[in-house]
Amino acid sequence: MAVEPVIRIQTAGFDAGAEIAAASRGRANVGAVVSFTGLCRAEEGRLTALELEHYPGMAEAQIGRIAGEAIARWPLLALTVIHRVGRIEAGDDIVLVVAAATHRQAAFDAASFVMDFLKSEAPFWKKEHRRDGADGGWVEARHADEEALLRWR
Amino acid sequence: MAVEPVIRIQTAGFDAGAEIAAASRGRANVGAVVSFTGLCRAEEGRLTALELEHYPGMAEAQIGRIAGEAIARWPLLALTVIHRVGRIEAGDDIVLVVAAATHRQAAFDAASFVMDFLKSEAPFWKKEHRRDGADGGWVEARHADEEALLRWR
Amino acid sequence: MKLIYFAWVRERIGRSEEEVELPAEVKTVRDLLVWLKTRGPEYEQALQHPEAIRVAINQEHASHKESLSGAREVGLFPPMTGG
Amino acid sequence: MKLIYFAWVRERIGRSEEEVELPAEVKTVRDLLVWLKTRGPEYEQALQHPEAIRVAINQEHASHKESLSGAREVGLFPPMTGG
Repeated sequence: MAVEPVIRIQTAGFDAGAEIAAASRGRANVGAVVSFTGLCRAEEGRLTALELEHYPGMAEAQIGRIAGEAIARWPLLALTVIHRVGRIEAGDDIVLVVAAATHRQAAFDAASFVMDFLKSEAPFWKKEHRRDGADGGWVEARHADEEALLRWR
Repeated sequence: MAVEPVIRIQTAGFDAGAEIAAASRGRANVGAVVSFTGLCRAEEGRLTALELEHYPGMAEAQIGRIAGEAIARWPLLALTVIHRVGRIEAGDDIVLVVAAATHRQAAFDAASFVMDFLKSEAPFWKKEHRRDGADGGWVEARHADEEALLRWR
Repeated sequence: MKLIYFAWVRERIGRSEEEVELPAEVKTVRDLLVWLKTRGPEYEQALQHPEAIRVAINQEHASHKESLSGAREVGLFPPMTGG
Repeated sequence: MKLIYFAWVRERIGRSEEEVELPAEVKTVRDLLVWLKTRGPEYEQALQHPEAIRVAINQEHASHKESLSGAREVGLFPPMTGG
């Protein structure tokens, strides 16, 4: 039976421990759960927060496509993606990916794959709130994030 | 300032969510936290539990060497390794690795590296408790685990 | 057709979405970007570097060469920075 | 010198540790494994495939070629299965 990914876009925070536990609960063959938590960095104290904008509808659909691709490539037993939107303070969580499998390599690879594609192909944008009150502008895409996709081709 | 790894060997369970939160708390430059949770699989219902034996003293020292190597190779901001010993029921957690960094690749690579070396170079052994009551014997080392080390040479 | 804008594309154009009637000669995403630039200085400014604009047709990523036939909703936005 | 055994090495030898006085000709890990096998059928059975035995000197991994000089504690065990 194909794994059904759990996908949520929400303003509220999330509980990584609860999501990790949920990924193995009732699945006796899960031997490995990898989680990735992405946080809002303070950037050496320059930032107070990020404003996360998304394309409603497309964001869910696009994460669904990325998750489906991961499920097709690796023998996963569970896959969860939670992405927050709205204002997120420095130090707070932005994104969570949890991948569960029988063996560890599939779980590591799938979580890493999903993050790489979330970064560059899911319709989210970050605007900076600077500590000095100046208009921080929009975070620019990192060239390294585009490059990261190449290793999965 | 070099990161001091957190290393614990214990019979008690652990709280992955609390350890993930602790890895970023008070560290404003953490943007990525990767966790690996290893669980006792039921092996298609064949197993009820595993008995985890370790070499006291050497186990802590060896995990310390592996953690130190990871800290030397990647720009980590926190690294936690918790390994349980004693009887562990099917479905329960055995091991937790948490790695925090500014960017995700270092956190993913370090967590994967630590797990690969824990599997084959940390003095722990697993004995099976079978559901049918027969002596399950000792889990044999997987050739795939030995192979996994080669990619880090 | 519905156009929907995000991030600095939205800010520069000054609105988040609008309904437009496309002239018959606008057949591809590239044609759309060229045509939109003629609609005023705010569009001119938002789309001055069209190669930096990412496009979704009916909520799926599309290249600038893609045809607009069947497009009910077209999203225009800068490179994404999720995760 | 203290010898300490784990997992099926411990079970087959029937004890978890012991103090031994090494004969002068036992200089390396390999010598130790050969000498131990002469100490009785339980050692013979535990060490019948010496290449499967992993060794730690003073709690650090050591190859079978390594010298025992300076060894206070030698651990003998099967391939590890942690994590």
